Amino acid sequence: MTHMRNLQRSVVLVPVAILALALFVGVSGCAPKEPAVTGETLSIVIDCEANRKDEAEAVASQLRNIGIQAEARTWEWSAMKAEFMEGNRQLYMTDWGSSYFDPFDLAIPKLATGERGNYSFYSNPEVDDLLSQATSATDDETRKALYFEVQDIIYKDCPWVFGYCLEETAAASTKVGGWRVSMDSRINLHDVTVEGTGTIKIGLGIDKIVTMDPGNYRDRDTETVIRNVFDALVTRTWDGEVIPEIAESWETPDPTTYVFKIREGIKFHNGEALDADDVVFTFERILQENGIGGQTSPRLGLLGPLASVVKNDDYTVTFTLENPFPVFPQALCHFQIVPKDYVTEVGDAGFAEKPVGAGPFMFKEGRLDDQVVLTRFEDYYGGAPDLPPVGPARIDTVVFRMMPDPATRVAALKAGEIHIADKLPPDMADSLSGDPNAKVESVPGTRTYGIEFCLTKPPFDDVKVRQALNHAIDWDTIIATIYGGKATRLSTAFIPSGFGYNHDLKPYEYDPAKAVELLREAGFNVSLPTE
Amino acid sequence: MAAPGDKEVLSIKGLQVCYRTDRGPVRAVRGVDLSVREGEIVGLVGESGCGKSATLLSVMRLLPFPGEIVAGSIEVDGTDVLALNGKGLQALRGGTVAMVFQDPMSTLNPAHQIGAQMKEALRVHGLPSTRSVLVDLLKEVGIPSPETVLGYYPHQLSGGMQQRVMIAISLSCRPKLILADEPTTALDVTIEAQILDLLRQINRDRGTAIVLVTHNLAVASQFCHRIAVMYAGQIVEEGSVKDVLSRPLHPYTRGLIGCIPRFRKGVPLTPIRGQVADLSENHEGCAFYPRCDKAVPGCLETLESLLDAGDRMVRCHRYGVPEYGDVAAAQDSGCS
Amino acid sequence: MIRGESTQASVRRRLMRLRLRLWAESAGATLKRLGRNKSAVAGAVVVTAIVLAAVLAPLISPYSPDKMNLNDRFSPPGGEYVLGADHLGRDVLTRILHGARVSILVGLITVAISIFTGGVLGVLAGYYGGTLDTFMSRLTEVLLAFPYLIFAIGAMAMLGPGFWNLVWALCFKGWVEFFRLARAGVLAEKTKEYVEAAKVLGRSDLEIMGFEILPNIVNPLLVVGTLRMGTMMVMEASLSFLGIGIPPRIPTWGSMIQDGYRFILNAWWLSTFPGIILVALVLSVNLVGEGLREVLDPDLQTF
Amino acid sequence: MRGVKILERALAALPIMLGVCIVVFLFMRLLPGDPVDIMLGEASNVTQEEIDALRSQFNLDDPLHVQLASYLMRVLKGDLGYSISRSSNVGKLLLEALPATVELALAAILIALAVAVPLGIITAVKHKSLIDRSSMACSFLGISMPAFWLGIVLILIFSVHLKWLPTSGRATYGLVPSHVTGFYVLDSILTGNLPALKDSLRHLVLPSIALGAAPAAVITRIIRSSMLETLRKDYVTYARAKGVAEWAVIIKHAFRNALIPAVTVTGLEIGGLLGGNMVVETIFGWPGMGRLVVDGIFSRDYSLVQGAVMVYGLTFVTVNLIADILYTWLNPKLVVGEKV
Repeated sequence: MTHMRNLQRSVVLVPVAILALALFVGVSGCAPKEPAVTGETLSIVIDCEANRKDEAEAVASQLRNIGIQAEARTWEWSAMKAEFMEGNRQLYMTDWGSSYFDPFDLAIPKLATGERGNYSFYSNPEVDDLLSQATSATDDETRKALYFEVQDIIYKDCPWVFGYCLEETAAASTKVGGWRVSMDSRINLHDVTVEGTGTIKIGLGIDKIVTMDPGNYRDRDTETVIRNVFDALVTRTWDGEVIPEIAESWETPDPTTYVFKIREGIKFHNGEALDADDVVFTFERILQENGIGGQTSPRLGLLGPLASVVKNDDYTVTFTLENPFPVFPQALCHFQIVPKDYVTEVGDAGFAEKPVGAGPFMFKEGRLDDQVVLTRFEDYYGGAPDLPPVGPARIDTVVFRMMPDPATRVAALKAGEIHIADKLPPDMADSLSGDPNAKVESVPGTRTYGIEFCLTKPPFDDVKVRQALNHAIDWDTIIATIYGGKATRLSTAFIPSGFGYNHDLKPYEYDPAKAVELLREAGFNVSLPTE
Repeated sequence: MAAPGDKEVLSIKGLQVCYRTDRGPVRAVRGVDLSVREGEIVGLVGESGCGKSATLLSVMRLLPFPGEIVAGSIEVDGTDVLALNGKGLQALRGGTVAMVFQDPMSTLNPAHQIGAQMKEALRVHGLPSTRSVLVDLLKEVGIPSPETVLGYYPHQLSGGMQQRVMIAISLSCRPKLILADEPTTALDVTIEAQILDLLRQINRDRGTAIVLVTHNLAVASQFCHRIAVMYAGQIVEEGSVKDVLSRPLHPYTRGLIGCIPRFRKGVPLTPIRGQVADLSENHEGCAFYPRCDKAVPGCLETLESLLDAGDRMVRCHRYGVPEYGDVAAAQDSGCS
Repeated sequence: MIRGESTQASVRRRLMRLRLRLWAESAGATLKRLGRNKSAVAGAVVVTAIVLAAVLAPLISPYSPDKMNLNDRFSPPGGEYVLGADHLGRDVLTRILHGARVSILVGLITVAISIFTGGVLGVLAGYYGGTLDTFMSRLTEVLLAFPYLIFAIGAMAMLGPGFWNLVWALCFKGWVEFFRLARAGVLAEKTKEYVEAAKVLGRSDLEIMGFEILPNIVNPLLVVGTLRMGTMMVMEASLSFLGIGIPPRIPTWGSMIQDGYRFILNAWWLSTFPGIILVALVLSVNLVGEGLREVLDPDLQTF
Repeated sequence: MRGVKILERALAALPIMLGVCIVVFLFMRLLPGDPVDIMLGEASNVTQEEIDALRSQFNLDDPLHVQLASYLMRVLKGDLGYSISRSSNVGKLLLEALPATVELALAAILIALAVAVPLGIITAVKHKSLIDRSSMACSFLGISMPAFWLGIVLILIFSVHLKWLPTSGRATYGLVPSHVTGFYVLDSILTGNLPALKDSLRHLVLPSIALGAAPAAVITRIIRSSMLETLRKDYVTYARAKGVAEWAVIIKHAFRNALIPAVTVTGLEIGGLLGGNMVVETIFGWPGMGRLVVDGIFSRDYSLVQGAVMVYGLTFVTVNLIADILYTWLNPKLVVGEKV
């Protein structure tokens, strides 16, 4: 009997095994196959991160329409980067942001030979030469001409499938006034009002900010918060023009020297007066190796060729560069001034715990991965005079909440828990379209999105294939649908918000016939869609 | 052994039990009549699965799901058991009637101390449960150093000791009737004798009636006043121990007796052929028919009711039929 | 001795034949008894329907699963698209049907691999004990003390995207549970009389493990396996949530739920329908499992 | 005697912790990608010297075994290292995130038990009834609903439409209790801050339901099945035969013994929850371990992930130890550490 039962038990295996086998055979027979490289068929795998999965799928679908075997793959960023830096991938979706509104930190790292961001291994001595000339040229017209020339060359070379520049999109309650989305994805709350309350709550689309110490971060998200507690020597208008903030004015006696005159009467949150010592200290702790709590500041590289910062008198400071660096004032927008005496007194760790700045809001309390609370600084000097309104902030409390999930941010905005939902994915704007209490706003962004070719290997070592792919993708439809129209087509890797963008250069047109023709010339078997 | 009184402690009439399983109804008990008098020890004998335990559990209304009593009546000490519910049932269980189960190892809760389990029974029936009461009870069932044992967990005792504890718990509320369901099956032979002695002693000292369910005729023969033999959910023969064992009337009883090993040389065992009847089937006639040596075609047609054979009963078509007279021959080769 | 051996061999052959016949008979009996369990039958019907739909997807679905019509995005259910269109204008019904293939396959294969690996290692460790057992047990404890998601994310980062890589990532730790179940089962069984008897009969360790012990411990493995199938499918959705999963062209229920949840405010159908079908499948698989359990081994603990 | 056994069992955890430590160390280094490169992000103008300097600053240029040895030494001294991605001490980060995670995990498991225990008992007692069937369906719903989906649906219903509960976060601004232990509920009780208590409890409800749904389902099923088993046991019948009231039979005799497998599973589930659930934490903006760890993996923050996994391993081992001790209480036959 027992034996019988044992057997009976093992019998379960049989139907399960049969079911499994049937399914496996049935499904593996029909499942989409890996693209096989055969004769003249062009097979492509497009790699992307999860946030561009839909776009990649749409692109692949369009390529399949003209007989290219295209597949999209989603990767974790670092794993993907490690792979394509080895030259193992074909086409990969990447993006790169510019903080300086200048090709200096966009075109150069992406296109100059051997640069950190040059994932396509593009190397054109002519372009390298033009770019290095543009970096050190002091005359804007010359730089512009040089950059135009670069754009013409890379337009023809197409090291990428040139993509688009995504708009910065955010949503806010209709009660919020004086608020605009800023181009560089920072939130400036100095001018903002909220109907019926003095407290504004902002849902940030991030996991955490790194620190409250302006010398110890490298990411934009952290700057979003820090920028409201600290002010810099200079700041930007909404159009990206550099104007004085803590500085009253500046002069450039020669291309490697900048002399800043500091506004008098500015106070830090602890009452300490801001003077040249604080400015010098701010930059020295960044320039100095192991200058912040035993670690070197991660911001060091952003200062470019800055050699020294010297105090002339209590309200004048001279910056000396090793070589000309025309975007230096742009760079200075991101270096917030810290109080020397206070930092020396409490130490770097203590400063990060209880930061004191000269910005419109004072740090009150908070946890960097939860919520950060700021209160109005009544003795604020008013901010940049060229950016009205001038004076103390108009609300008294700011709560930044870390809400990494976009759906939660939208829900919280609808529930009235937050007033501003930062970083709204463009395709989610529809979720708020019917809500009378919410408004969605966007401005051109500062990131360029494209699909880079691996230029060192066939088939993309052939410029015809690259041009064909640029013609084969219907970006306008993709932008209109997946990105809700909140993106701008780009003709090259340059962005319109940055310096030296050639508006007359028209992006590659969507022309499948042309693409097919070019691919046939390159020896590939493709065909126009039949429908 | 105490002499049985006249008053009926337990009276079962026409009991039918049915298990409604996924595979259709299983009629475990098919019309059992049984009566137990005060101070009497009755043995309920039969093979496994003949409905003995189901009968006992019915008395306590403890039939496990999906079993239910579909017909019949049960009276304990004059109370209609089937009409009881809630408090009344609780008072009956463990109060008027106590039960001793087959395997003490699995019947005592492994997670509670002996003392706690004893106390629980007393408390439920509103009796004092002081330490001294518990100790006295344990002493009565012959447990050495009862004070210590109270703090033990069941697994720290041997099987015999565990069974003694169970009997102590059964005794604790002074029941009129103890239902013992194969109380010695799980024990060694030497322990078996001790436990049976203990039960007999209780019967003698307290006059408690006992129903002993067993598949072991030898045990029944030593221990009981009266025996009822069950087959396929029915009592096929009933009578005093002496009568039934020395002069079995039903072929099945004779078969059972033939299966008892004996110490005399050269007497072969005579097993009953075939398999135990399937209780999920309906038997029009005698359920023992397929295994019976004496069967005639008529056995299959109708089921005989219990026939009165003097001071005993038997359920067989062929009882009283002339050819049936070879009983004595069969019995000569038996024990007596 | 050769004669003796050949006799033994022929006895074995005959035993094997007998065993096969008993297998076939008991398979019939098992299925018959299963057929009486109404909820198991209902579960089996649903599972079969879903599997059939998956296999026949290309024949019954109106569209191609990766055919997108960007202008029809977010078309609500009921119109041209029976269950609506998703955020890329693909037919949700079609994707559910095609998604069934990969989802079921992910569940089935990961569980099968996990059961096999865990089962074999568990039986070996339990049967032989000693250093092997100690090592394996310590290893599994270390693995258990490791959050599953970290494993899966790391494994996906190491292996890169792709269907099989996802399967490996999910199996990476999935086998541990089955190892423990199998080992515990063997430890309980190996002292029983029938194993002793088999040893006395001179049967090899392999035969004892395979034919004597395994049938007795396979049940809990299968029951937990049916439950884990659902877990694995949900796990795939969680990995999609973190941005690492199956290539986007291949539809899976998990990634459909994940893609759709962000649009739940304006297009609830994207994630709700695949969610419902996932629940239905897991429920039915478990109903069948539960039915099997009751038929085969009513004393078994399941969860 | 028992104390010695417990101590022995606790010591047996040491090799496991060492194993966890080594496995996670090697595991992280097997991942493609370079922490320094990730930290530098889109920085241009970076020279190789700068990268090398950073690498040596974080000891990433030593041979692997040297790194491992020095890491183990530092861990022994209680130093978990420096987090590259968060410019902070790992120990400090973990200490901040742990209370949030533990609070959420405990709330989730409480909710799970509050649902699972009565439901498991009822479904077993009313085996095959309507309530049994329907709660079984619910339990599968719990198992097969991805947490993020459940989370967002809960938010939409209870926060957006009904406006009963907050969408996310641990506390409303202004109602954060002053820091004592880091557990908001405990802190607000300790400081006698009733509004804060109410607020932090309100914030706990939705995430703990989203997190507790799956464990609730699993525990319901295990309790149901082990109850079904114990209800068939002789000692349960015997308890009834003693005249014990039905509810007492179920609770005192059946449930108590049915708890043993439930404790195993609950222990494993708690262990899992204490590791933090990245998905739920992301949806509900909950600043816990899960987000910390996953973010750490993505930024190849070796020290952070190593530290977090060590903490996770430690909690796992502790929970198992507690479960072990519970066993011996539930089943007097067992000696600590003797379970299979």
